Amino acid sequence: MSNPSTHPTATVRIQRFNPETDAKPHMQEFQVELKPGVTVLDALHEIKTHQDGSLTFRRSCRHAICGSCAMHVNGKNELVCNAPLKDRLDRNGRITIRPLPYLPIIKDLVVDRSSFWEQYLRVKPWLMPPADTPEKEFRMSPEEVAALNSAETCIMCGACYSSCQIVGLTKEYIGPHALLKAFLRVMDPRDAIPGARLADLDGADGVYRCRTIFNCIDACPKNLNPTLAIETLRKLAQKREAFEQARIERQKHLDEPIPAR
Amino acid sequence: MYTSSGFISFALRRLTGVALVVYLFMHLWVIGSVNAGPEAFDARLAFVQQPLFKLLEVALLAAVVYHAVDGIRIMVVHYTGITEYRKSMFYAVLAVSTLLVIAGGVPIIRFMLEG
Amino acid sequence: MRVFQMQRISAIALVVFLTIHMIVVHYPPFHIDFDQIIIRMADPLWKAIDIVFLFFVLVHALAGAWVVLTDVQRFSRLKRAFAGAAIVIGLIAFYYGTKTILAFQPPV
Amino acid sequence: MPETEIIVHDILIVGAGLAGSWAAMVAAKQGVQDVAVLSKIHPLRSHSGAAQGGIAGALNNVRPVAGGGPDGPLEQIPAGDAPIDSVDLHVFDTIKGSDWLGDQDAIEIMCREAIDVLYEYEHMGCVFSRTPDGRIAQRRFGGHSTPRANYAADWTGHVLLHTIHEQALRHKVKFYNEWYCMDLIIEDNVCRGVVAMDVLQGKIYTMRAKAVLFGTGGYGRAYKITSNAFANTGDGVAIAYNAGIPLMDMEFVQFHPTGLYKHGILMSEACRGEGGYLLNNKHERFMERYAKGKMELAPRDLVSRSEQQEIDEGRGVEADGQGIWLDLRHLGREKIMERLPQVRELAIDFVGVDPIDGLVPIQPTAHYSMGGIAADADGQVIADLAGTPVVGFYAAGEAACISVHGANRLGTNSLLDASVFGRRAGYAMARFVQNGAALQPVSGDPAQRSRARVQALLDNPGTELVEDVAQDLKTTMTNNCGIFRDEARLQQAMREIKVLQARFKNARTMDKSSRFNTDLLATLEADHMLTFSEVIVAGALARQESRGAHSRTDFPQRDDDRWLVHTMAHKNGADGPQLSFKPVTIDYDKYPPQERKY
Ligand SMILES: Cc1cc2nc3c(=O)[nH]c(=O)nc-3n(C[C@H](O)[C@H](O)[C@H](O)COP(=O)(O)OP(=O)(O)OC[C@H]3O[C@@H](n4cnc5c(N)ncnc54)[C@H](O)[C@@H]3O)c2cc1C
Ligand code: HEM
Ligand code: SF4
Ligand code: F3S
Ligand code: FES
Repeated sequence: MSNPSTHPTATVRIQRFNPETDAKPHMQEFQVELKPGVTVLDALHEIKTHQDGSLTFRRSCRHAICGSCAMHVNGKNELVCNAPLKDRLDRNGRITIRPLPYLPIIKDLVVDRSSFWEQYLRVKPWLMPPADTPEKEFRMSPEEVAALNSAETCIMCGACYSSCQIVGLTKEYIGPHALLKAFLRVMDPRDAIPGARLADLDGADGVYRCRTIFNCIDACPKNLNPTLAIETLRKLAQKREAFEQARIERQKHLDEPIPAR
Repeated sequence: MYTSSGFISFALRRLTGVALVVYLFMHLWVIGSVNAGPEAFDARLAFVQQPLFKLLEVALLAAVVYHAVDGIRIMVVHYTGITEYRKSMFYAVLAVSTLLVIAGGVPIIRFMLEG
Repeated sequence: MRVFQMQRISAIALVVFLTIHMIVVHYPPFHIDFDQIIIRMADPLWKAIDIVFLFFVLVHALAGAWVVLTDVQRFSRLKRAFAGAAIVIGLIAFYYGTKTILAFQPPV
Repeated sequence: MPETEIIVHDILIVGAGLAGSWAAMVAAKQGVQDVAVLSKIHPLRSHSGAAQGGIAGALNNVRPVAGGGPDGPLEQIPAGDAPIDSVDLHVFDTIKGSDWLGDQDAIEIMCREAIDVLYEYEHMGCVFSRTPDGRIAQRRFGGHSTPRANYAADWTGHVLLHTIHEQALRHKVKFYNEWYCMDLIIEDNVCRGVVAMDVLQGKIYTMRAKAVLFGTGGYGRAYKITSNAFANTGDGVAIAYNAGIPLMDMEFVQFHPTGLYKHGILMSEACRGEGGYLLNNKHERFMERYAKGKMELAPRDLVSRSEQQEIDEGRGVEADGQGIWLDLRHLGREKIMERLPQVRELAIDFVGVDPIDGLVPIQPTAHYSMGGIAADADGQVIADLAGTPVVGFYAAGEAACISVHGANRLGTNSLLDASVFGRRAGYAMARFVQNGAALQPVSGDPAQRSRARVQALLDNPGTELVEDVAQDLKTTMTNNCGIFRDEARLQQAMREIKVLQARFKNARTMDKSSRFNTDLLATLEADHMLTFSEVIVAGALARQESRGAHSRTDFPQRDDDRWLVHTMAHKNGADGPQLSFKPVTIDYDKYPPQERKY
């Protein structure tokens, strides 16, 4: 593509690897035009569609809601679809993109998230509602909902998971994403099994495996705070019985209007 | 490798922790020689009082101080749930540790130099 | 109790004991010799303090070592073996260390 | 090429958005042991998760404060007070929104079951926003005469999708994630399974099942400015069409009034629902001229047309005059942060404007496909005008046309559509299987056909880039088959599509490997887009009237005498689509056609 252009160019360094043909990963450089408003994902697309169709990465929604496009950009995990390319360039106009760390590479920027999903399944991500359901909705106060906001917007992108060195050391760790999900369920007044959940999380691969490294917070594109969720779960696990009892009490009133204050 | 202040603090804490375990058992061995009588004890003590060991002692001090101060930081996070100031807290740990190591290290070095 | 809690409680204890230890034993670090140490170490109160200190430091150190090792996936099968080893090492070291502390006799 | 391999399930669902996941979850819950879902992207990446504003349902939790006007404040309806909303009202709004092209029996089912579906979502753990007394919160939405958009802040689709996926897992549905469906096996009007590629290995399998459902989503990617995800390439629609299944009402493509300028990314209709204004370059609230009663809350087709008219008449904003301003400033920081947090971040990330203190440039964006695979209210796909069922083949969600949206969908009705009819299809398939449906034999090796197709694409030494062909398609669809259409432009589009189809035969796939070949997928997707785009244009050419989202400048009036019918398009060999017309189901006593005015 040698169209004369008025736009400056950016150098995109990408880690390439196809395990079927390559012995080990290598870096490759591409040049893209730095048009205004271009995101890092746009740049990858430009390369894929016009320079090297074999460049492989995941994407779908392109506005930070589907969780496909988490990658390791300039040493940090983030979503590339809402990252302005201009802001990610160093002084020499370069950006370095690698796949998410600590996960097996399938091809180029696509990683194998199997362990990530296994851990997600392990915390039983679904709600276990109480035995009898009301005719209409369960009543929840806006405050109870607000307490869940800090977990319900997780898009399962894996940026946190693959930034955590403990995950790098052992795939047995449940991981920040799944613990955050567990937190969502445990905190939900409609969940009938918080005690059993806390007991499950209480093991060595659960809340006690977190070493408070904080990478997960830094990496999260949705500004969530898995560390705090883990700290909270640890404390709740300590007083599991009382918490369970309070939940049973709360569930007696799930079909009643929240009293005005 | 995912480097970040969080990682650095963790790696240092872990490294110093392991170093301290190694030191602890050495220490027990040295002090334990008291069972073997004053001569053996003085001998072992003299062995570990060579200048090289004095320098190592500064390193040991740094390790203990960093590990302890960072350990306190982690526990503060546990018990208060403060996560917003994670970066500044880490820099504070580095600053406090440095000060303590200087305060404690200077006498050791002076002692070493003076013989 | 979880290893995690052992680690934290011993850490808090260590903040106290280690501070005392550093100040009393290593500072000022001049001219440590057998006699000076013996005098202090002979005091029953110090003996007690040192034994408790020894206990916590061993708990903390061995729990820590166990954590470091079991964080590595390859070793996770050996969790129990490591725990057993840590307990045995801990007991031996505690016995050895206590004997040392108790062995200090007042100067005659 | 790999050996023939065959996978067998009782029920096989293609697509894991709301429609597919509901169907799978319900079938499994009904006791069908062997339910499998395949999705070309991980289920949680499905585009349903991108829906922001809400899901419709007359729950009667909220009403406007008396005397507050069309965009005044809302309050919860105190216990004991009379309800303001009803299923009938919801039905009427939907029919009116559809410009009377919606099938009224199906609409009635949807609006009635909305209430059930919403409570079921809630009971399954969906975290809705709440009223002070703990009921599901509701807001206004365009074209709805009461506040009946049930929402979870502005990430409604996200929480619905995660909830339903989790429940599908709970009921032990098997998922084939990152498997790409390439073909549908239909013989003698009986569906026998699909052909699909395991993207990771690049292997192609025949997958047999007693019942198959397509919930493959919409086709907004055929347009240049679109709110749709990369995955919304209308594969299912094209695959079904190629297998001889008729597509219905394909010419109706909805343009959403508030896509971010140049990006097309959606600024939720909730922006207007919460009281946002639209301004032209003279800072006029121009909707006054087009829909005085509803202002910005008029339905989407009307607002988009109004915007386009402002733009065409030179009152657009931004350098090229192609934009309009969305003004949220008067809502205040607090309301924006609480109700529209995601929308705010999108504006900051993509156009660098914080809506709290700046005007957000927007433009109409291709958003929703009203048309799709013709099906009845059980998701049962039909083969012809008489409604003959295609045994064992079901469709739901945006890929289907059960015709609840007619010529124009109301906001929040499509999450509802996908949920209600996904659920109903799940029940229908479970009944079908549990009543003893048998696995039907497959003749020949259908996978071999697909392998040959893939091999041909990989071997093509062509000189064209697939992306260039796809881009040209999007350009022509946008320019010639967009918001305003006319005979000349549509003819032009048809000619260009023919040329593009020929060019595609000379297009090369750059990546030749078998492992995770997304270049190959993009090629197949481009092929699919070229297939159904022709159907859109053919329908638009035939329909000589303006109705809902289909606006012919050469036929500006709605024409009920001739065109109160659904367009059905069958594939007719290489000659392109063959059109026939199916009457609309109308209850002339209850909801007779009226002029549609807001
Ligand atoms: C930005 C945006 C906002 C919206 N907001 C709202 C709103 O507020 N309210 C509302 O009611 N509606 C809204 N909609 C519309 C609504 O989200 C969709 O119509 C609805 O979610 C469609 O659901 P679905 O299950 O049919 O398809 P999707 O959720 O799109 O799922 C399609 C599935 O099919 C799979 N698939 C596709 N092709 C293949 C293939 N070849 N092989 C295998 N799998 C395949 C995909 O992987 C995916 O899992 C919005 C739409 C957009 C674009
Ligand atoms: C005041 C003194 C000390 C404090 C406050 C302290 C605190 C802590 C804390 C909080 C941890 C847990 C860190 C984590 O889970 O990530 C820890 C770990 C550890 N500590 Fe200490 N400690 C102290 C002294 C010591 C000493 C003297 C030793 C060695 C003999 C030691 C060895 C270890 C080891 C090996 C670990 C495990 C390392 C890891 O998990 O990263 N600590 N310490
Ligand atoms: S917590 Fe954040 S980083 Fe982790 S998966 Fe969820 S959205 Fe991604
Ligand atoms: S990075 Fe990992 S160690 Fe804990 S605080 Fe986050 S999960
Ligand atoms: S493409 Fe969906 S999060 Fe980036």
